[in-house]
Amino acid sequence: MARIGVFICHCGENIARNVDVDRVAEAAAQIPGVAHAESYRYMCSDPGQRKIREAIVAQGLTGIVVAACSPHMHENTFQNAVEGAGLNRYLCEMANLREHCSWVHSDREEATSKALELIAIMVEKVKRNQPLAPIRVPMTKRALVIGGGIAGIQAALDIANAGRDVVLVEREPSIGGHMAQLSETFPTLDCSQCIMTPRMVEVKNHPRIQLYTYAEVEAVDGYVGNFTVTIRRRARSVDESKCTGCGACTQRCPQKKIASEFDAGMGQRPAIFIPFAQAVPNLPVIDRTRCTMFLKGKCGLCAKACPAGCIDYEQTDTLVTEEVGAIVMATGFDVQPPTLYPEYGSDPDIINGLQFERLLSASGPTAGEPRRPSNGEVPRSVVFVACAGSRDPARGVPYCSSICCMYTAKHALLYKHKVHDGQAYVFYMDIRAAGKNYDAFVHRVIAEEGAQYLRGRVSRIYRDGDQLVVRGADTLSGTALTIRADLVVLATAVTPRPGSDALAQKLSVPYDAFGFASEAHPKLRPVETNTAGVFLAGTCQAPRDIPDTVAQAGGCAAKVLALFSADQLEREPVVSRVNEATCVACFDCERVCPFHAPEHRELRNRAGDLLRVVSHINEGVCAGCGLCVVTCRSHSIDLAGFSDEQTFAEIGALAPF
Amino acid sequence: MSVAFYPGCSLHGTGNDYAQSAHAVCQRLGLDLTELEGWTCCGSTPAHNTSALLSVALSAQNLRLASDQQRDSLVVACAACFNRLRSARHEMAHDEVLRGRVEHVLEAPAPLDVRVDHLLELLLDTYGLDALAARVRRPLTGLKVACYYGCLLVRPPEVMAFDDAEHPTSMDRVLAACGAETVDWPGKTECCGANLSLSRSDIVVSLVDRLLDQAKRAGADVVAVACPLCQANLDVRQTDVTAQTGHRYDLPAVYFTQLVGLALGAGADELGLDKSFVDSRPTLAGWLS
Amino acid sequence: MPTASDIASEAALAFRARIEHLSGQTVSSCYQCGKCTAGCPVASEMDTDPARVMRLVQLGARERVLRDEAIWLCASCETCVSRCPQACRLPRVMDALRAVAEQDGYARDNRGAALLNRLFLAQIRAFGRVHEMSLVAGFNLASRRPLRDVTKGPSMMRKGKLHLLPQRSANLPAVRRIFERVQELEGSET
Amino acid sequence: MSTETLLTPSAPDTATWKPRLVAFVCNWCTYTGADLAGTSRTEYPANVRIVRLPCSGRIDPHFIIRAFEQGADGVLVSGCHPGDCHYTAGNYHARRKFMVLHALAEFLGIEPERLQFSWVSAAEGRKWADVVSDVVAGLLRVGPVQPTWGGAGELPVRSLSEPPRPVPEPLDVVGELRATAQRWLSDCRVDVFVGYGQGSLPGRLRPAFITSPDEVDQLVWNEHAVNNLATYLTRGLVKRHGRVGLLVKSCDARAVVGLLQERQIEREQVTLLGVPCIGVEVDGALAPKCHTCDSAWPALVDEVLSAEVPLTPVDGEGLAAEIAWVEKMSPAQRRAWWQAQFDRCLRCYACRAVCPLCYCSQCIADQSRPQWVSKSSDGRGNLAWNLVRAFHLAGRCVGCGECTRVCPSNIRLDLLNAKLAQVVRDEFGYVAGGDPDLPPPLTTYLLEDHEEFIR
Repeated sequence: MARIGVFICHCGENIARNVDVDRVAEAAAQIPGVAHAESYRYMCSDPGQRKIREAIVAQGLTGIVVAACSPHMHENTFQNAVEGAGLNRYLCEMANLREHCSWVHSDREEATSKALELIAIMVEKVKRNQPLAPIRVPMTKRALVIGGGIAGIQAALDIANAGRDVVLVEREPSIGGHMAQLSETFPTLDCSQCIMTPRMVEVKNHPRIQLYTYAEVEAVDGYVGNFTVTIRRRARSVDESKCTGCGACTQRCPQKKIASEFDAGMGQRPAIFIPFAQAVPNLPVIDRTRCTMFLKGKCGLCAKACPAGCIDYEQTDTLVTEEVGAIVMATGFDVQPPTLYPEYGSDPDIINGLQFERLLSASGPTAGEPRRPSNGEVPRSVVFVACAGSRDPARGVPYCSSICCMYTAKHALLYKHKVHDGQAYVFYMDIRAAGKNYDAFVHRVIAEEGAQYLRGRVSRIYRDGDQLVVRGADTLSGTALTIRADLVVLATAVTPRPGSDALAQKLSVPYDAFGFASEAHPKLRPVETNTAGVFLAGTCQAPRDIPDTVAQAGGCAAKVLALFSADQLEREPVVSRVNEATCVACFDCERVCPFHAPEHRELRNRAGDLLRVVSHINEGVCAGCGLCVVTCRSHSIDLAGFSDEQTFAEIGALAPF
Repeated sequence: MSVAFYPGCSLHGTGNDYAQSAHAVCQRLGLDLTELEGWTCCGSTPAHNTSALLSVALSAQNLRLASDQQRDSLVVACAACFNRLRSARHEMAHDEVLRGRVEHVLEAPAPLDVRVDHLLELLLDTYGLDALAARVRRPLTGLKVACYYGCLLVRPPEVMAFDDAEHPTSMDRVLAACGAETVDWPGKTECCGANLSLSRSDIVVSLVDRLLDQAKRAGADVVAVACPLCQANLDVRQTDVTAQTGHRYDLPAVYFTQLVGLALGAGADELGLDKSFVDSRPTLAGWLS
Repeated sequence: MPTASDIASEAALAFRARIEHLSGQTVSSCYQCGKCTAGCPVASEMDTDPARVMRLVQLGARERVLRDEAIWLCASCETCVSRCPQACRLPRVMDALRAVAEQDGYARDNRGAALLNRLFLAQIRAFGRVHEMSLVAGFNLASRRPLRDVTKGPSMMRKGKLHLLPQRSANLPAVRRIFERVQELEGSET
Repeated sequence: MSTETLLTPSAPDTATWKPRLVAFVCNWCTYTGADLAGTSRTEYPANVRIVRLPCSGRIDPHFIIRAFEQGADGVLVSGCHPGDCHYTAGNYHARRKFMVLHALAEFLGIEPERLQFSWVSAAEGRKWADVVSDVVAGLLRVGPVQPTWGGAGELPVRSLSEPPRPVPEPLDVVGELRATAQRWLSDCRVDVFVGYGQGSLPGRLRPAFITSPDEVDQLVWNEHAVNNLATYLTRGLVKRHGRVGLLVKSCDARAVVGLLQERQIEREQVTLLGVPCIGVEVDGALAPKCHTCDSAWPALVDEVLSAEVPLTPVDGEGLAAEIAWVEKMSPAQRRAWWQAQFDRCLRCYACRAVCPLCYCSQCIADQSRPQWVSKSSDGRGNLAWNLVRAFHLAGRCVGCGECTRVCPSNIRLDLLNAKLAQVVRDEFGYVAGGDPDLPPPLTTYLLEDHEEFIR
């Protein structure tokens, strides 16, 4: 016989103002099965929780309904309280009298009667709740990190240094990511490569890190603690075991005029190339789409040049399989090309911020001297345009790319440092400089370095002879103005790396309309995803700067290590279960499950003869969405915590209103 | 397809050389350009300045006439009228409330069965560039033309859906088919000041000054236009530009139809080349047989 | 100058709502990026640039914006519209401001665009079409600058570009009816 | 005679009547969105009761039916916007199910105002309030559920647009049929051959299970071979006998495809003998399904009997014409029409027994914890049963028409099935019984599936 306790919270005045809590408590006590009903000013407070615990013990309650705020607010609080009194935590339900009632209905009479019904509904549900126990599964204590930029490197090093093995997969021929491309970093003006390169080397030499470059994740199977990952190692056409990185092959290559990816098109590279001098691993790769040998079937100059004989035109992609227990997604970002706006046109002297980084970088194609792509001259006047694609719902992306204000200020400063008599103009909409010492940095650029900041957007850019005419506005003075510039640098929008959406699908991680991977909770679970065991580091989740990325990567490492710290995995028990007796093995559940949780289970008799094959939900994988439950025509599947019976009971309590 | 020509008030007045040359071109190409019977003013800027409903209703009235006269399309030469008529159609199609109000005013269903096309679209899409090139008698070889589209042909892009709003090429392609060399210049879609011509001619003068300067520096012999208001500003105001700024351009502003007509073999008088303030005939002498 | 209380007042909010309603544009979505001003061909002639006009409407600074010459200078070239990151059709806001200025009597003394609008529409009402010569003449007279462009008229006439007598559209009654019914409908709504 | 209606009517006092709206919402988006409406203090009508479920994919059509049974005036179903699903794809699957349910409800004459769908994200507190206000306003417009009895009796059960047609003379294939069955059994290619045998009543055939080559003379074939033999193709049959030989008409073969898709039978366990068919008889005339059948030859076979098939043009509109006829009625009329049909249901479950795709070992109609369908033959249980049956066959029914043929009460189950087949074809581009390798349409989705019916 059910003995349900109902605890009604006043939430100070928040509920009590519009709901007659005393009347509700009186009426709730009359609901069949309710053994105890009371109201209190703050149920979530210590004394409030104590009331619940005491009532459970004193009255021998079998289920609890806390009628208070949203379960998203305090379900955990009350489940803990219930557990403290020795009752299973899943025998506690919440009726949402605040967000769904008192805050949205001002008619006290209506709100009061609705409140009572909401309680009645939850009473009927909780009567049918079952005690549930957390699910335990074994795991592989080894992590996969996808992406070898600063986020992936940091996460891999943190995990490896804590004594766990890491597999690091990088798509490009070298790790380093965008940070290796940068000139200097704001606001301290550290040389980016100087602080990045040692980290890259550390990764390469770390005994606990297995590094795959020029490789991609092909498939992900399994579930938290037990992922099986298939990695495609693309053919470098170079035997890694023999190559010494001497570079003789790259010098002999007849194709020298290929736009360098590392230099963002500002420099050139051969068809066999080492992306940059400090590349890790320091190995060349043949770009088969541009190599004469692959296009025309003859050349072979690099093979002749190689003293170690390691050029291998026949090499093929290979697939390797790795078992891991956790995955860190750190696929990074891209910046849009500087050709988004037709009113800006496309002109060699209109470049984006990343291209300007390469022009400013000592390792760049101009050895750090800013030069105009059109004619190689040093620009005397540079216009920087912030928000060139960001915060533009009509034609760009609606979000703020977060890093542009700061790197544009840095660009203006570095330009002024290198071209003392040059003039830098910065068009901006708002200066978002919320990091440590950031605002002071921007102020320094404006006040001390003499960059002319103009508050407004640029409407049009066109070429006039040797120069570009930039028509913008300064809204602070309310003037439209025209600037003649030698170079225009657009702070184009930060977007996720192409293909990261496909990877997110493989990992069953949701992503937003722009392709940024979605975290489990924007405030409280910012590095977790809704797929257990998959974590997000860096800009694959949202645009952010280096310190934030490093911090988030560290957070990922901590989450991975925490996961690995237990002997076995523990999971929320809201999972589907199959009634094997009635399962007709159509396996529609398998077809619909986004997580591949349903498996085929063979039922055998004692002699070992196969009787039937039925569906079995792997509890370690099941995320508890209940899609299989609805799909199953024989209703042989049910969802713990949201069972058919519970839901029917809730509906049954609805009428009459 | 049955079309009716909507001239608009200007083509019966200051822009009659545009009308004249458009008719000459279409006659030579065998395109029917019968005027819409009983057409009325589209309302132009003053109407939409005053009431959005009035503006759409005045334009819709002409679409209604075309519909009643069983026309599939209304062909417009004046960029301003074109803009009003196409906008009216667009707005009625996309805003149900407005459509209802217009229907109330017109006391008739909204005439959405009639398309609105610009004369350039007629030449490009209906007639075709190859067919046009085949009819050219006197290729305009060597003539450098700055095509000026102005505002109302191309903007707003979502409504007009005419070419690329920032870098349109329709007129360039038509004139290139006639053998002319069109120049790339930054003024293509910059504003000439439009009807500020009457109330604030000083503004128009400075805008026209910049446009002429850009066209001249791009090496243009003539500026080609598709709007009587643009033509008037670029042509008539040149003396004011000189008076106000001291800059002297002597750059003829002609209708693109005048150039097409020329290539098709029409004479100066037939095309109304005598009617502009900056005489284009000396520049075009080589093609005037 | 509006005071803080003017800006926050109900009248200010009502003004903004009226302009938003008439223009069909969400004025409050403007975040003052200034791209409209940057591309505007006449911004340099305006005391209050287009972005700032939007700001004044956001604030509901009715007096100031309706008296501002800027609203009569917009050439409806739509350059701002095609480039606005918030897809706002600013010329519609300008139209709405002009209509309100006209209705509420702020344009009575305007000898520029407002005057031209009135004369232009009067011609449509009279003939169904616009007769350029009498429009120009009427405008010059009413704006008390009868000699403006005086040299251009005879020359235009010689070139056959101006007709002495206005044309009358066969559908003049239909046009008059449109004016009446618009007035009726809009009058019933205010 | 039942006096209950499709939707249980309230006995409302119209002056004080307040619509009752039940909302089934997902935990992550809409429930949180409703929380946000609260935190933002956005007022909306108090008529709504929220039932929280993890995902819109967990919202079972039965819940909706039950809510109406409990006296709800309207049901609102709401989940995450496409792309936002906490479980990545739950809402995409739900969208397909809701599409079918929406069409079914409309076909049954349930006013669209009563069953509404929306996507409300966690950030859309305002939208939640607006949706609820709007739906409640819609319910106020349509008013309380009205009793529908009276008037329905005048409506014919069948449209008269398609007059009965004569049954053609059957093709003479019996000899080859018996020889083939004999060969298969003698060669041990099959362990049992399922075909038609002479029934006890004249003009009636019964299924014949032949296990010995000597018995093949029991096999017959004529225009009375209307039964769908795929119904007997079960795991039990395979278990009892081993490999099965099955005689299939083109419609039967389509059902076999369904069984293969749903893994009720392995392809190598069954050998199909196709019989060319130019029409079978029901009630003395050509069976309705044959009017629109465009194939005498079954698509999925291992061997086929030879015969010269006369070309007969497919000129009937068949059920499409009747569906259009039903859809031309007003919603209230439609509801009354269906009501009159469902009222006659005896709950004999002959439809279930005869359907080749109703193969569950325990039907939910027989379950009692929870009780999915009221077991008594009253308006409530009858509605639920018929809805559930139709919904379960959506995207699966191959249109063999057997359910309707065996229904002792002449309920037009074929129309329900055909309507949903239309929806599945038009919306998902899928026709049941075609390609055994395709996933059934309600177990898959496309990102671009239509969702115009969702707010």
